[in-house]
Order: sequence, then structure tokens, then C-alpha cells
Amino acid sequence: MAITALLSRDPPRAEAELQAFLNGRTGDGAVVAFVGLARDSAGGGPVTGLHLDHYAGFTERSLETIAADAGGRFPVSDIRVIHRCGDVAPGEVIVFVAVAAPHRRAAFEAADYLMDRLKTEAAFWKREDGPDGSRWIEPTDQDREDLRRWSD
Amino acid sequence: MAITALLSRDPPRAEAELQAFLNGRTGDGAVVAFVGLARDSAGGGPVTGLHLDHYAGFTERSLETIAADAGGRFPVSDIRVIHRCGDVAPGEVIVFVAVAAPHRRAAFEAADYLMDRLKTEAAFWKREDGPDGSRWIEPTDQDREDLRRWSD
Amino acid sequence: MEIRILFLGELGARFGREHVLESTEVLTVQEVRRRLGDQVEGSAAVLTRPDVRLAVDQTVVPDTALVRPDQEVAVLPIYSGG
Amino acid sequence: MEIRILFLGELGARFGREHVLESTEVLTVQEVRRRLGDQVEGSAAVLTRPDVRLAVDQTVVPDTALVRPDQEVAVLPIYSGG
Repeated sequence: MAITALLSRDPPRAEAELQAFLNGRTGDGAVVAFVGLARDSAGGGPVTGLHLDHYAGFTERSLETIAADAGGRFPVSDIRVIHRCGDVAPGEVIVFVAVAAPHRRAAFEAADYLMDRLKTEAAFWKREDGPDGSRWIEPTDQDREDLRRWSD
Repeated sequence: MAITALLSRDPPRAEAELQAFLNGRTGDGAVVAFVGLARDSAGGGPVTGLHLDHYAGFTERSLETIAADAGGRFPVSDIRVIHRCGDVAPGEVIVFVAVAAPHRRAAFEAADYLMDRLKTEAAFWKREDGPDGSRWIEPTDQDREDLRRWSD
Repeated sequence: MEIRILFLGELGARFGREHVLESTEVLTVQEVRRRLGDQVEGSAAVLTRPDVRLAVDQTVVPDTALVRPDQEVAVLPIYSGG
Repeated sequence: MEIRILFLGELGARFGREHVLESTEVLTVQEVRRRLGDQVEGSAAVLTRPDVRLAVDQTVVPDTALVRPDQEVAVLPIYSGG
């Protein structure tokens, strides 16, 4: 099993990542990819950009822990997580997650789990910028509820 | 909402499809892509290839119905389904599904639902070829069980 | 007049994909099953199975539906899914 | 000797990202919170909040943990997630 989790200042290139992840894969029947994009609005107001603050080293380890936990929890073959930090424009990729598995149920569940963990437990501090100023974000109630689905 | 469901004799080019699906997308936070690949083994034995028989016109409509049902059931923005027919070699893409939505839960659920329906109700007849001959396939018990998760 | 018959999937592989049923009358799907079973050697048993469905002009129909001589009938074993 | 301090996220934006706490002794995390609150204007209240956690050399630790003068302390508001 190959599990990689990377932090990137540049936007992950989802199509190239997917192609590399698929290449030569003959034992797995299922690949699920999740691409998280920066939206141009939130809570009814326009968003002109995001800033994802991180703590060098610490944030990378939070990504690695989440990816490793997914690999230990589901019967999957490979996991790849690439998460953006720094300034993000609307429409740009924030996160790319790919999971390969022999069967699709495990691939779907692992990707879903990865995103629920990443949206609450990845060590980022997110600022949304809009025409009326900036605000720092916390996980939504929905995010916390999603995460509780996986509690043992 | 744009819902497309296509039948293709050529392998869907997952990376190009994903790129086109992401391009210019600023209102959606989530894209889930599923790529189904032909495995090189099944039930313990090697598989040298698949043949997906279809009924021209009828099979396309079964794909369109499944995609439309997903669009009606989940709060998603766009759905794209490309399904292979004909001869498929191990490692080749059988099906590409992409779903975009403002929020990730709907994108995951719609993709999951699409695959459960496609694996049981898409009008294909699949033959697995191996060194000991060929056999025609029916949905597995797991496939039928997965589908029941969505019954109202 | 003839009804064009298509056998899909394994049935096409076993019995040949395309057949023609000569008919000048309107038949029920039930009658099409029986006549096909008589005409296509070895197919009678499989054609009585309820999980082998028939589509008339691309629409799956019950055994009581009618088939005109110029229509197309497809014999559909259970789908494998994609 | 000095303890290097990093304020992350909103706290970095409000109070400045990097600070230095002069110290020649081993302090508890609790003491680091208090001294920082005294030193960085306006930060005292937020530094007592239990959801503001401190990491010593990149590991989140309880308030009873010890900080040596050559270590790095990060002040972590609640994560937004990615």
C-alpha cells in the first residue's frame, strides 16, 4: 500500500494526479477522486479569495496521520492526498484526494472519511476574503456532524 | 444543471474528462469522480479481458435514466457519466462518473448512488474471459445489497 | 411480414444474435416467447424464464403486451450491470 | 535564552506571528500562557481559552507540560480544517 500526503503551495493539478494514480493499475476495480474547489461565495456573500495558514511540519504531519488512519481503517490499495496552503483564488483546487481499492465501497468510504477528517482535523487556519473584509473560519456544524459518523 | 450520460466504444479518458468537468467551476466546492477499471483477476482467477454487450439505444437510455434519477435525488450541479461498451482490457477504464455540487456530502452520495445503480441496472451483459474460458456475469450479492441502501 | 428478434448477452452467444420470426398477425409477447422457443433450437426453456424479459421496440413489456409484425423484439437476460 | 513563539491563524493576524519569550528556566505551558498574555498586548484573555492549544516542538501538550528555554511553542487556535 502506498499512502502519500503532501502539502503544496501550488494548486494540485487534479487531472495529472488522477492520470498518474490510474496509470498501470490492473488489480483495483475502483478509484475515487475528490477535488475540493474554492467557491466564489459562502453564507450568501461573495468570496474573493481564501488564505490557508499552516504550521510548517506540523500541518504536513496532520495530513499524514489522517491518510494513514484511512489506510488502516479501509481495505484500500493506495491513497494520495495533496492539500493546498497559502492563497487560493475562487475555482482553484484546494485539495485532491484519490483512493484506489479492489472494490468500490471501500474506495468511496475511505475518500469520504478522508474528507470528513481533513475538513475538521487538518491543521489549517482558513481566512475568507470578501468585499466587506476578511473572516477566519471554523468547521461548520455540518462538518462536525459528518465527522461523528466515523466515531467508533 | 447539466446531466450527460454517454456510451463509448473507446476507453473514457478520465484525466481529460476530469479537467473539462473542473474547468471554470467557481460555484461548487466539491467534485467527486469515480473511475471503474477492468481488473486482471476475479473470484481468484485471472481475467484476460471483458466484453460488455449492449443493446444500441436501449442501453444509452438506461444510462440516461440512472443519471437523471441521481440529479433529481441529490442537490448537485452537474453529472457526467461515460460508460464503455465492447471489449475491455485489464487496467482500462470501464466507467467514468463525475458529480459536482456546492457541498461534498451530496457529491459523494450522488456518485455512490450512480455507481450502485450502474452496477446493477445499466443495460449491459458482461462476459469475463480467462485462460479457462469465458463466463457471463450477473450482479453480485454485494451489488444487490448496495443498491438496496437507496430504496425509499 | 417479419418480427426482427435480437438475443442479447449470453443468449446471443448461445443461440445467435439475430433472428426473424415470420408473422402476419399481431402476437402477444407470450406467443412470441413460445414461437421463438419452437424455432430456435434449445431456447425454449430459457424463453419461459421470468427473469428473461422481452422489449418491444426498445421498451420492456409484460407477456400480455402485443407485438405487430413490423416491430423489433429484444430478448434480455438479466443485466450484469456495468 | 529564549523560547520562540508562533501564533497561528487569526491569532497571528491579530497579535503578530512571531514572538520571543525570554526565559532562563523551565516553565510549564500554563506559565508560558500567562507570561505571553502579559507580554503580548490584548492576548491574555484568548490565551486562557481551553480551545487555544499549545504545541511544544510541534507536539500538542497539556498545560502541565514543561517548556525548556530553547524550545519552540506554537499557539494554535481551533483548526478550520482544509
